[in-house]
Amino acid sequence: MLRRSRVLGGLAASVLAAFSVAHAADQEGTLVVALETLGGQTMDPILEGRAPHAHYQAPIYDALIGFNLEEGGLGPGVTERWELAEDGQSWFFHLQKGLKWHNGDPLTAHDVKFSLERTMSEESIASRASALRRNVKSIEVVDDHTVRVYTKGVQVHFPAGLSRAVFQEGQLMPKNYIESVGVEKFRAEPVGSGPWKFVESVPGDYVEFEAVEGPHWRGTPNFKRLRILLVPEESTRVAMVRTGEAAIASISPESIREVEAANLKLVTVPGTMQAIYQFWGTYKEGHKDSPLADVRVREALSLAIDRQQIIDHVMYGQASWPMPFATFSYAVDTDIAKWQEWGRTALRYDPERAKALLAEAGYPDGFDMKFANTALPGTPYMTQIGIAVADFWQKIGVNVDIKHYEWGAFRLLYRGEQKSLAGAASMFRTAGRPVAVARYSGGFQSKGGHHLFGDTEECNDFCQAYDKLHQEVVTAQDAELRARKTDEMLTMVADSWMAVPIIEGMGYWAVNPEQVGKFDTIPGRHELGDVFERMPRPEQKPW
Amino acid sequence: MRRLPLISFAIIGTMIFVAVFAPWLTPHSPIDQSLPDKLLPPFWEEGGSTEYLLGTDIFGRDLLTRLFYGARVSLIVTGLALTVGGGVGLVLGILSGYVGGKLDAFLMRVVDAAFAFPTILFALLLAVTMGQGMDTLVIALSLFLWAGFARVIRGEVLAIKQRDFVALARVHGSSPARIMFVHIMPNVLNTFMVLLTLNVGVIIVAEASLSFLGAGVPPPTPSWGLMVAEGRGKITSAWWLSLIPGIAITLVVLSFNLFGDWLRDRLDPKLRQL
Amino acid sequence: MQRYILQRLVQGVILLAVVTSIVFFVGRMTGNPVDMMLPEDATEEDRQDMIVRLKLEGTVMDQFGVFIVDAVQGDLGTSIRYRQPATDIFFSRLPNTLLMIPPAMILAIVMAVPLGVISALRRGGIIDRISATIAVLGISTPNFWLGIVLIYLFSVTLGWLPSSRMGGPLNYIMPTITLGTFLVAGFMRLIRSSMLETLDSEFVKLARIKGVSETAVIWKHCLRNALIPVLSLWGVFMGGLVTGAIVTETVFAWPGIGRLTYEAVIFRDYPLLQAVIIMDAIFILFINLLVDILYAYVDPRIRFE
Amino acid sequence: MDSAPVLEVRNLHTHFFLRRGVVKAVDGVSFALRRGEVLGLVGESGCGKSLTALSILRLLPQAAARTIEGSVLLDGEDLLAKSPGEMRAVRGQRIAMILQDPQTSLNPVFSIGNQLHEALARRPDNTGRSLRERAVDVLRRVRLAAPEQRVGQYPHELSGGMKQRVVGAIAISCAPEVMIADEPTTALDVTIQLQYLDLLKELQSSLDMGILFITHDFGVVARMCDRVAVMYAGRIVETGPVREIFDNPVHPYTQALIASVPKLRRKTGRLRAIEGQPPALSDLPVGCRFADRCPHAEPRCLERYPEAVNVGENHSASCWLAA
Repeated sequence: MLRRSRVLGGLAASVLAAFSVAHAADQEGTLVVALETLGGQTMDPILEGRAPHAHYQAPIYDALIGFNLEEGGLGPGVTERWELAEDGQSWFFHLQKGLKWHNGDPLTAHDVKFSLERTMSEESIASRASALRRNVKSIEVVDDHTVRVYTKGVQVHFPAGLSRAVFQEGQLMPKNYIESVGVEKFRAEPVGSGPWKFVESVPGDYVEFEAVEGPHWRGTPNFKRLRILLVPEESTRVAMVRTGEAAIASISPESIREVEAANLKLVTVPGTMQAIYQFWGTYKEGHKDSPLADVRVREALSLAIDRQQIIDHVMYGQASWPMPFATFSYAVDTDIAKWQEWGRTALRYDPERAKALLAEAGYPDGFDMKFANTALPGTPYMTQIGIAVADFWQKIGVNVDIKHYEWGAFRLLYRGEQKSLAGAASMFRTAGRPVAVARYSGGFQSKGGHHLFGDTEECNDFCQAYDKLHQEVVTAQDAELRARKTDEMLTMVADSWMAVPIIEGMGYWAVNPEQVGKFDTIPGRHELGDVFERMPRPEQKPW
Repeated sequence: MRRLPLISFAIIGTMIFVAVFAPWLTPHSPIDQSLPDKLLPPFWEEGGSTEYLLGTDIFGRDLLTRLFYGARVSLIVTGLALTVGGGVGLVLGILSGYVGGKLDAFLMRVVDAAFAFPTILFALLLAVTMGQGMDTLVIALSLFLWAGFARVIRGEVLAIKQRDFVALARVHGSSPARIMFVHIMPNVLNTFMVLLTLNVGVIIVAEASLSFLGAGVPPPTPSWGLMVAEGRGKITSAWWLSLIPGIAITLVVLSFNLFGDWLRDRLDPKLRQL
Repeated sequence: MQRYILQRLVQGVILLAVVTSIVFFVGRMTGNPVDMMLPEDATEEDRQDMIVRLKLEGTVMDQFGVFIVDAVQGDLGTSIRYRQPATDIFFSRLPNTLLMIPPAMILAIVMAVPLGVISALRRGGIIDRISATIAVLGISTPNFWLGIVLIYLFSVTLGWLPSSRMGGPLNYIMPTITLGTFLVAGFMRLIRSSMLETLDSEFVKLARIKGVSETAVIWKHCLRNALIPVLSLWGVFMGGLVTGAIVTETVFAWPGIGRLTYEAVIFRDYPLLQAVIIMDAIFILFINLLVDILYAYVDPRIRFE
Repeated sequence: MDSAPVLEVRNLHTHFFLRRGVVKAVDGVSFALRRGEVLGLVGESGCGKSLTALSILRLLPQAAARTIEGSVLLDGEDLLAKSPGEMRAVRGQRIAMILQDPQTSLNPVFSIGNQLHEALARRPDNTGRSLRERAVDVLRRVRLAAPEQRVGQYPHELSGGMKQRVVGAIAISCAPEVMIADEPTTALDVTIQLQYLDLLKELQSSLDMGILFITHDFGVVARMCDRVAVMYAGRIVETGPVREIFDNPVHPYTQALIASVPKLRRKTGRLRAIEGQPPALSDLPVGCRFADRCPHAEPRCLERYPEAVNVGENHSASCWLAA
């Protein structure tokens, strides 16, 4: 299906400009978008750690690496192409020529070096800043349009983190402007290079932008203005789209019926997340003999779940059948077709087999199990998936003790020794990212945040084998080797049934067709910060 | 004299009845799901069925069944919160009113503090600290209640303390504890009872607001407040989800209020300022 | 009087210290902003790095010490989420909430006073029944639900009112009703019952004997007495108002302090949470003090020692 | 003493219509009050004295109470026929009333001056004095010490006796023709009671009012009244000049009342209490209402109510014994 082999840096930037034929005279109206959160609502990229940046910072800031707009994942951005040096210890980034900041200054390699260094600086609280600090040795401006980043050791996935398809750290800030006016003024009157210029930001209320006049490589806006509103309550957001006070609003699957009944359009962004469940600390002393430590039991629990029912009824038909852990159709180094097939069969609904496996493992009458239900920010519907999953487990005779945790409270449970989670299952998710291995690191490496296979003090053979394999994947410079090792890694985790995908979720948007024309989203990127500029007015491209 | 509020008794009685006998009144489970049957309307609407008289929720669970079990949860939460919060308020109110002096001044400042501190935030903090649960909810709601009880009871005690029988008990050498809890307490029980009934509505609604903010009874356990909160997004496509439990709340609150008014008139016609 | 106010102010400061300490420690039990800033699969290394970055290192007691020293100097810290001084954020949002509360109060008074008085006068009459119904509906309808129903009715279906957010006078109508309803219900009940009480009193009889007009008897003699319990229970209403503000601001996307407080809890933005709660408490204590002074003015029997 | 009555009550019936039945609280009361006269209305509590007074003023306590028959003539005009507006002009200006408990009859939230103003403002005064001056003046007339200071004070700052003087001041502020005093001294200390009664007497003679003095205490009657009407269970059972009644009480109830007053006892050395309870006003007997408790009751007492008969000059009684 979407099988493709990706050659990084192979695509021409001009492809992206296909849409952009609009001129300043042709920009009119205001595009109003209602969101459930505006995060920290700061216009300084190094002060926003979380996903909302891709909504309200993306319009004015370009990222070093861009998107593959059709399929998702990475594509050219400010960097036309990028390549790993022969020795694997540094990366070259070749910038587009002729880019300008909103104040007219040219965008050059100096800005890129400045931006990366600012993102790595002490004052930066960008979420992956510490990873950058760990991985980057130095940054060199080769010429005005070439930057070379020396990494500590081989970092084959280094550029991915500089695309908004993955994280925020690649956002570019104007060196001269910041150095001449100072940080405070920059925060109040930010200057970027994106298709929208900053107008104002009213805390807790909205952020407003104005379209740049000339053509922009990301697409030239069709609307004159863009206003992003903070509307915390979903029912209110839906009402605003119905009345036309907003053109677009973020929703959860629960509102899909409401949206369709009101003759609004539902826009879904495929592959934004996987809802999963995982088993914590089963390797630990005291849990080694628990039912969940038995791989047959874990497989049985997966077979007990009727995923189609969850897709049809909990997600109102707007979700996909999952692939392996953290793997999406746009994943790199992955045999997509093979793993889609795997998903169809391995993740099937087979309660008979599930019961047989339980009996085989010595639990014909089920067992008691703790299940921590939680929803991560941005995906509130996870709670309902969790409730549905618990019910399926209950139906094959497992006595599920389900407890709900608000996300911040749940976060406490899995740091440190994970005492209260060990031996229990919980809901979790993986966000839609092209490089699966990055997510595997947090999940399964012994030094990872979840360390489901073993921790740094207690790492059994299986855990050690995984650590070794993981290291091979992230340092494999040869694409073919990397693909083979990635495949092995996926197999190892899939067969462990330790972290199991339930469904592949989407980004859900209610759209008023009279306020905005038909638009395409970027697979995997729930947020629309890189889509606004290509949204047509309703008369330009009716639904 | 007000007439006996028979309808109120009937509604309260029904609520208690369905709460106690929920498992025998319905063939459905309040928690087990039947996803393909989700969001069926009540039987009188097109597409409804008599199997699910009041329709089903987003997981295909029978709404009527959840209403029955929800009555149980709401009653338990309300009962416990009133017992704990009301009880603490009663004891502190009596202490404060009878002992007076510095203790009174101190306790009344604490009451002020309780009013100055947005209780719902404390409930939220508790819910995120301890995890959502009925225990958390009861503690939070008790914290919400005690100050109001303490303040009113204290006022009563101040008046009662002047009465002759208290002086007499003192002359007879009764211990302060005995005077407070044997002589004074029975005289404030009327007020206490009235406060209890009038606060039922307050608690049920507070529980709903906490559910809305994500700190109420954790799903899948049904509570009326949670049901209203969960159904709020579907007012136009599945009105029964929030309207039916909403009506149940209104009826019960109305009944408890009428009952409380009646009780108040019956117990003490002077006790109107509640 | 001055001594009384001074005494109350001193008590207020002590109270604030207690409330602040509770918030400080309870807040820190509920989670950590560091976790909210990091992706869900961040490593322990990333965490430690962020802890340093956010200046959250050290034990809770160390942090408390720093907090107290700064707070005494008027510095309540920098919001972790917004990276701005917490008090600045509070004061930038405060006007929005202050704009919402008076209309709700006025609504409550405009509706509750006449309805409460009339239903006391015509006990058992039609207006009494109607207002009793309003009162029960007001008490038993969760206000988030009321707000959403109003939006669907007046904005989506009828198209008369903007659905949410701040703006012109029309934007205030639904939030006012949503926030004011429980106040209306509470006030009305109180006024009705205390009106009944005063209507039975001898001084009302004497006023009538004097030949004072019925209007003056009710609106002057009775009402002034009937308002006393309303004032004395003010604190209870204030608490309800804060709760109501959180919910109303959420439903109507109103960038006020209720919503800010809620977000500070959810995000574990300790400095912001502390600042907001301290400021909330100062605000409420101040209002309560004002009300007590007003109370003394309305009821000459109250005198401060 | 022979002047035309300023207030005449004829055959007044005021009943409570309750769900459980009709309570005949005032059931055919007639009496006349002359200018400059003090008429005592005496009876046990609950006999309908106060309700008679309120019926005159048309200030019945609840919607359930209605005056269904009779007339109240003030200088020959029937008050019961007046409109509410006209009636209001009568209250305070032509008929004033003093209530029993001074502690509760003043509004706690208004100053003394303010409460006096309301009464004073209703009668125009052509001397050009301010309301405040007039208030001070009227307070002076009720012998309240430091009246200038009092007008600014609130009720809770005054003693019971002082408050009752203020109530008196309110009552006389419009120089009424009739004053109804409903047990005005019951709630006062004994020493203050006498002072207050003297004050009322003095005001009466200076203003030439007729006073309807409601009390249960024959001692006070002896001190205050010119004539007395004894009321029992909603009806007047005996009426006559005070001296006449004391010397020659005809009705056994009057006799019992007089006998129960310690200072007035003559014949017997013992204080006599009246045995039994008055009949329920919702379930009155056909015969004499006192028959149950009467030591001289005969069979006819139970069968028919005795008509009033004259037993002396201006002295009549409703008793078969007198007939």
